[in-house]
Amino acid sequence: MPIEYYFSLALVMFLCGVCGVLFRRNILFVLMSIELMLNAVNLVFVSGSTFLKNLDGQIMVFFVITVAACEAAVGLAMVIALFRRYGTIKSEFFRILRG
Amino acid sequence: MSDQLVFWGLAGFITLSSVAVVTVRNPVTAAVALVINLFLLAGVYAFQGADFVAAIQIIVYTGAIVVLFLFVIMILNLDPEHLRSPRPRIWEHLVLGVVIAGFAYIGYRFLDSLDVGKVASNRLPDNTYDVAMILFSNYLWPFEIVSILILLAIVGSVAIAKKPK
Amino acid sequence: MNPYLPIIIILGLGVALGLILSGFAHFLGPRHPTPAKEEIFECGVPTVASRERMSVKFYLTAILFILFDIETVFLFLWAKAFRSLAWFGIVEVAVFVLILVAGYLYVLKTGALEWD
Amino acid sequence: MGLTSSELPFIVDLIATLSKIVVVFLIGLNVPPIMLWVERRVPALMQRRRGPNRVGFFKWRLWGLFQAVADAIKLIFKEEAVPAMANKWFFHLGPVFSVFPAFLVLSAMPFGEYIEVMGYQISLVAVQVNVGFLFILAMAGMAIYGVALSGWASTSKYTLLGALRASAQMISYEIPLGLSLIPIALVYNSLDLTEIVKGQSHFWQWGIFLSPLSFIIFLVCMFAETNRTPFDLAEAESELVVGFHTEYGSTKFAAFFLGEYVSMFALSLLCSILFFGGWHLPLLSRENLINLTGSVNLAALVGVGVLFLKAAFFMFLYVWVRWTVPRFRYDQLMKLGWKFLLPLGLANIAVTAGILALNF
Amino acid sequence: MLIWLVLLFPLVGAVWNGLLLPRHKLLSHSIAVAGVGLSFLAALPLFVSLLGEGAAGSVHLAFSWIQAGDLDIGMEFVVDRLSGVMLLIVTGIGSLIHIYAGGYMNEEKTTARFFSYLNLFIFMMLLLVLGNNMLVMFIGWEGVGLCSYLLIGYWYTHKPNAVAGMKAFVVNRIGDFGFLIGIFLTYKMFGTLSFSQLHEVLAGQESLSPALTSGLTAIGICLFIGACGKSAQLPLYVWLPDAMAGPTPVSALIHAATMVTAGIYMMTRLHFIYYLAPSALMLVAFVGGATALFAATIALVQNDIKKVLAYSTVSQLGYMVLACGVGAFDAGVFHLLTHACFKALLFLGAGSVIVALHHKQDMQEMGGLKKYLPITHAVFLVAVLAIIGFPGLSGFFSKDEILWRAFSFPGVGWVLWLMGLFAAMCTAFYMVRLLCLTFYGKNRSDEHTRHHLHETSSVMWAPLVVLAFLSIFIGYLGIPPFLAEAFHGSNLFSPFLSSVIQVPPAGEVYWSFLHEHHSEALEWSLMGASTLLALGSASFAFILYRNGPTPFLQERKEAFASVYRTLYNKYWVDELYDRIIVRPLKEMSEFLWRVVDLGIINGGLNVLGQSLMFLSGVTSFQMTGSLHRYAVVFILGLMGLVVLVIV
Repeated sequence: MPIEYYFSLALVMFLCGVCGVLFRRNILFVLMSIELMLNAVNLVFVSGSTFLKNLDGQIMVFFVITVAACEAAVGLAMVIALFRRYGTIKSEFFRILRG
Repeated sequence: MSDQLVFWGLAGFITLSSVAVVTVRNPVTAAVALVINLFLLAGVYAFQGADFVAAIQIIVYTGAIVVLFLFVIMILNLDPEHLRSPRPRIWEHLVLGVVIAGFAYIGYRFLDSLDVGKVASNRLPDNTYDVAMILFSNYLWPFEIVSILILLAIVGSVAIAKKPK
Repeated sequence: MNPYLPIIIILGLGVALGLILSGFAHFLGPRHPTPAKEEIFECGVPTVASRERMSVKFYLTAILFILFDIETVFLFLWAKAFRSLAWFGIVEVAVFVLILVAGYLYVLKTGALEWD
Repeated sequence: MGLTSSELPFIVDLIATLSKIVVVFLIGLNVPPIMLWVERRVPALMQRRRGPNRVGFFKWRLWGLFQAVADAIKLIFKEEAVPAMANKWFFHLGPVFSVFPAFLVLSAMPFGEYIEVMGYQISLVAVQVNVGFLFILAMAGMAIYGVALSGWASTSKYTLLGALRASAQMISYEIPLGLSLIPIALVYNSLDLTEIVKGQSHFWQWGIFLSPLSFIIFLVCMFAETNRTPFDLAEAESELVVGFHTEYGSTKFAAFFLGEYVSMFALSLLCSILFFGGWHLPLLSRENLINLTGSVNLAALVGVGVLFLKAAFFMFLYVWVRWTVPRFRYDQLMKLGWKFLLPLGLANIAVTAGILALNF
Repeated sequence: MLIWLVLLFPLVGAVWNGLLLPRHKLLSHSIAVAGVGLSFLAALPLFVSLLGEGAAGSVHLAFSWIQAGDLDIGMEFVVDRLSGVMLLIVTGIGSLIHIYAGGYMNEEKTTARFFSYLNLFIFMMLLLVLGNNMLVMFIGWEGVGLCSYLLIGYWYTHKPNAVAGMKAFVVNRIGDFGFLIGIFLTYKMFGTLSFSQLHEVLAGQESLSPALTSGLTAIGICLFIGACGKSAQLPLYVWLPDAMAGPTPVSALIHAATMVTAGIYMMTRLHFIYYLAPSALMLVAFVGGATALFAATIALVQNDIKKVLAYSTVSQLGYMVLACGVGAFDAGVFHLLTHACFKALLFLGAGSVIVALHHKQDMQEMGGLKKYLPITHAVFLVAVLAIIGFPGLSGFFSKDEILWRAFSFPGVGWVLWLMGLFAAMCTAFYMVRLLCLTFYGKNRSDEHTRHHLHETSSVMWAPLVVLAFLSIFIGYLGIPPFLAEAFHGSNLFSPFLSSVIQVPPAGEVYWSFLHEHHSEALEWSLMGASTLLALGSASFAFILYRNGPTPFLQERKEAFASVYRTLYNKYWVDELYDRIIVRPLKEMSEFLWRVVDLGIINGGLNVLGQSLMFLSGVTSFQMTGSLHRYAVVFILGLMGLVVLVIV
C-alpha cells in the first residue's frame, strides 16, 4: 500500500477541516473541523511511523491527542461562557475584534 | 488483495464522513459523523499495525472528546433553526475554490516529491511494549509536560465554565 | 487470513441486529398514529425545544472525564512496561499522577463536582 | 485490538472464526430472554411469592420460563409511537449504538485456551485482541453514545435530562473502571485476557486475592456502567419515568433491553476472568483436569462450563442487588464515583506498584 | 617671584570687587587702584633688573597646563625688555586711568562691577603681554576682548551700548579666528608654540626653503588678520568708533593705550617670523598706511569729540602697523609708547570735558571752555601738540622715526612715506579743529550747562598732569641718531630693544639695508618737510576754526557737500558691511529656515505620515471583526507562502 494513499487521505481530511473552519458560522463546527484537522495530522504521523519502521510517530500521536483533548476542553469551556454571555455562538456576533 | 479492499473501503467512508462533518446542518449529525470518521480512522491505524494508537484513538477521541461535544450541544440545547447558516455569499465559493486548488497543488507537489517505495503492509508485531519503552525513556520530558498541560486544561476549563458566583 | 475479519463481521452483524430490532416494529407493528400517541409521554407543559439550559455540571464532568481518561491511558502504557522500567518508571509515573492529583484537588476545592 | 494472525491455514481459520462468531451471537441472543425470566423469578422467590408460572403450552410450565418468549413476542408486535418532533434519524440510530458495542465486548472474551479440532489448535476467543482492556474501555465509551443520542433524539426535556444524567454517570464510572484494571495488568504483566487467565492457574493467584481492592472497585463500576440497580437512577420509574428510552416502543425497547443484558453478561464474564480465574477450577489445575478428562477438548468444555457458572453467579448478583439495595440519589452517586472510587483506584495502583516493586 | 605678584594683584582686585561687590564706591575704587598700583610697583624692580647691559629675559613656569601626546604647553611667562616695556605701559598708564576713573564714575550708584572689570582687564592684558607661548597670549587676547565687551556695554540698559559691545566682540572674534588659524599652522609646522623655542628653530635656519617661506607667509598673514581685528586695522576697524559708547576711562585705557596695541606687540614678539616672510610684511605695511590715511580723512569732519579721537587712534595704529610693516619694529613700539601717553591724555581730557558738560559729547555745543576748564585746556594743548608732531614733543620723534624708516624702505618705501605724510597733515588739521571747537570761540552750550561749568576734581586732573609730563619727556628716549650727535645724547630706545628684536640670519640678506648708512642731509630734509607741512595744516585749521563754526565754514561745507557727506558718513563702510555680509547672511538663514527646514524636512515627514495613514486606511477595510474573515485571510496568506516556497 504505497504511502501516497495515506497522505492523500490525510490531505482530504485536512482540506475538509480547513473548509469547515473557514466557512462554518457556528463556533462548534469550527472546533469540530479543528479536531478533524488534528486527526489528519495523526494519520500522517502513524503512516509515517509505520513506513519508517520507527515508533516515534506513534508516540507523537499520543501527545497530539492529549493536546487535542486539552484544546477541545478549554475551547468548549469558552463556547459555554460565550453562549452564557451572548446567548448565541454564531460567529457574526463576536465583533469585539473589529479593527 | 484484501488489504487494498479494506483500505479503499475505509478511505471512502472516511472522506464521506469528514465531508459530512463539514457540510451537515445539525450539530449532532456532525458529531455522529465525526464519531464514525474517528472510528474508521482507528480502523486505519489498526490496519497499519498501530494497535495501541487505534485503541487510544477510540477511547480518548471517540469515547471522550466527541462525547464532550455532544454534551455541549445538548447542554446548549440549540434550536435547529437558529443554526441555519445564511446562504453562503459568492466570495465564499470563490475562496473555497482557491483554498481547495491551493491545497491540491501543495499536496500534489509534496506527494510527487516523495520518492518512497511501496509501503509493504507490514503489520508490525504487537508493539505496545516497545512504544511504552520508548515513551518512558526518550520522551520522558514531553510525558511530564503533558501532565502539566492537562493540569492547565483542568484549571482553565473549570475556571472558564464555572458559573460566576 | 486477515486478522480483521472477525471484528468487521461482528461489527456488521451487531449493527445489522440493532437495525433489524429498531426497524422491526416499523414493518410489523400496527400504525394508527393519533395525536395522543404523537405527543411526548410527559406531564406538564410540552417543552419541546425548551431553551432552558441544563446545568453546567454535566459539561464539567465530561471535561474531567477526558483529562483523567488520558491519565488512565498513560497508566495502561506504563503498566505494559512496568517490569522493565522498574524504579525509574515508578518515579516518572508518580510525578505524572501527582500533578494530575493536584488538578483533581483543585477541582474538589472549587466544588466543580458538587451536584446541586 | 492487536490481532495476531494465527498460523492456521486460511480455510480452517475462516471456518473457526465463523463458528466462533455464531457461538458468540447465540450466547448474545439467548442471555436476555433467560435474564428476563431470572429478573422476574428471583425477586419473586426472594419475596416469598411465585414468579411467572402461567405461560406454557400443554402442561409444561417450566416455572414460567416461557414467560420470556411471551414477552419477546409481545414486544415485537407492539405499535411503535414515534414522537412528532423527534429527530427521525437518531431516534432509530439510538438503539443500534447500544447494541453493537455489547456484542463486540462479548466477542473479545476468551472462553477457554484452545481446542484441538482435526489437529489444529483453535483459540476459544472470537476476536483475538492483544490489548483486551483498552478494547473493553473503548466499547464502554461507545455505549455512552447509545444513551446520549436516544435521549437527545426524543426531544422531550425529561428524556434529555435522563440521557445527560445516564451518560454523565457512565462517564464518571468509566475512569474508576479503567483504574481498577491497571493493577491486574501490573500483577499479571499483560493486557491480554488469555494471558491473564493463564496467570491465574492456581486459585490463590486469582485476581481477587492478589488485588482485592480493584475487585471491589470493578464490581461497583460493573453496576454503574450498565445503569443497574443502585445506579439505575436514569430509568428510575419514580423520578424520570423511564429515563432516556421513555419514548421507545416495541422492538427499540427490546434492542435497549438486549444491549443492556448482553453488556451485563459481558462484564460478569470479564469479572470472573479477571478476578476468579476464568476457566480454572479452584483446586484443580488445568493439567490435572486434562489428565482427568482425558482430552484437551473435554477439559476446555469443562473450563467453559466453569466460566459460565461464575458468570451466572454474577448475573444472579445483579438481580439480587437490584432488589435489595436502595437507589442512590444522583449527587451521592456522583460523589461516590468522583470523590471515592477515583482516589481509591489511584491509591490501589500505588499500593500494588509498591508491593510489586519490592521484589524487582 | 615678583612676576607672580605683578599678575596676582590685579586678579585679587578683580575677584574682590567682582564677588563681594562692596557697596561703598570709595572702597571699590581704592581696591582697584591698589590692585593696579601694587602691580606697577612690583613691575618697576623687574624693569630695572632688565636695564643692565647683558640682562637677558627670564622664563617662569607657573604649572604645566596641557600635556597631550607630544603637545606640551605650560603656563609660562617671559620677562624680557619688550614685555618689560609693555608691562610698564599697561600697569603705569593703567593705574593713572584707574585713579581718574574713580572721579569719572562718581555719579554711578555702585562702581564695584566697573572696577572689577577694569582689574580683570589689566590681569588679562598682563597675561597677553607676559605669555611665553601663543596659547597663553591667546588667553590674554580673548580675555581682553571679553573685558572690552563688558566695559563697552557697561550701561547695558541703554540699547545702543549693548549693541556696540556686541559689535566689538563679534568683529574681534572674526580677527581671533585668523589668529587661531595662525596658531594651528605654527603648531603644525614647528610642533611648538613657545616663543623662545620658535626663535631658536628659526634662528637655526641657514637657508629658507620655499615651503618654509610660504608656510611662514601664511602664518604671518593669519596672525596679521588677528592683529587687524584687535588693533582695529582697515577691514576690521568698524568696532572701535562704536566702542566709544563705553565710559571714557574705558576708551582711554582699552581703546587707546593698551588693548589696541596688542596686535602690534604680537607682531613685534613674532618679528622673527615676519622677518622671514617679507611678502606678509609688505601687506602689513600697506594695510597700515592705508588705515592711517583712511581714518585720518574720516576724522576731519566728525562732530562727536570721542569719535574724532577714536578715528585718530585708528590712524595712529595705522602708523604703528606701517612701522612694523617696514621692519621697524622698535620704531613701532616706541610710537606705541608715546601714543599710549598722549592718546590716554587726550581721552581723559575729553572725559573731563564730558563730565563738565554732563555727558554731552557733541562739539557743536561746546566752545570757549578755555576759561572754565583751565587745567584741562593746558593739558589738552600739550597732548594736541604732541600728537601733531610739534618738534620737541614725544609725537614728533616717534612719528618722524616711522616716516624715515618707511622712506628708507627700498623700492615702494616712498609711497608709504607719502601716505604717512598726508595722514600726518590730516591729523594736525583735525586735532587743531578739535581743540578750537571745544576750547576756543564762543561757548555754544545752553544756559543750564554753562552755569554748572566748573573744573573737575583733583582726582581727575592729577593723572592728566602726570600724563602731560610723560608725553613731553618720553620722546627723548628715542632721539634719532643724527640728532643725537647734535645734542651729543644717544638714541636709548632702539638699542634697548635690539637685544630682543634681531633679524634672524636666514633673512639677513633681505634686510641688509637696515644697517646701511644714510646721508644725514636726506634725513634732515625729510624731517623738515614733514614738520613744516604738519604745522602748515595746523595753522590753516586754526585760522578756520578759531572762533567756532563760522558762516564761511558753512559755505565751504556746501561747496564740498558731496565730499563732506561721504567723509561724515564714514564712507558708508558700516552700511557697506551691512549690505555685503549681514543682510545676505540674514536672508540666507531666512531662506534655509523657510525652504529647507519647513519645506523639505517637515514636509517630508508630513508626507510620510500621511502616506502611512493612507496605507493603513487601505489595509484596514478588511478588519471587519468577523473571525472568519481573519481565518480566511490567514489561510490564504499561509497557502500563498507555501506555494511561493514550493514553486
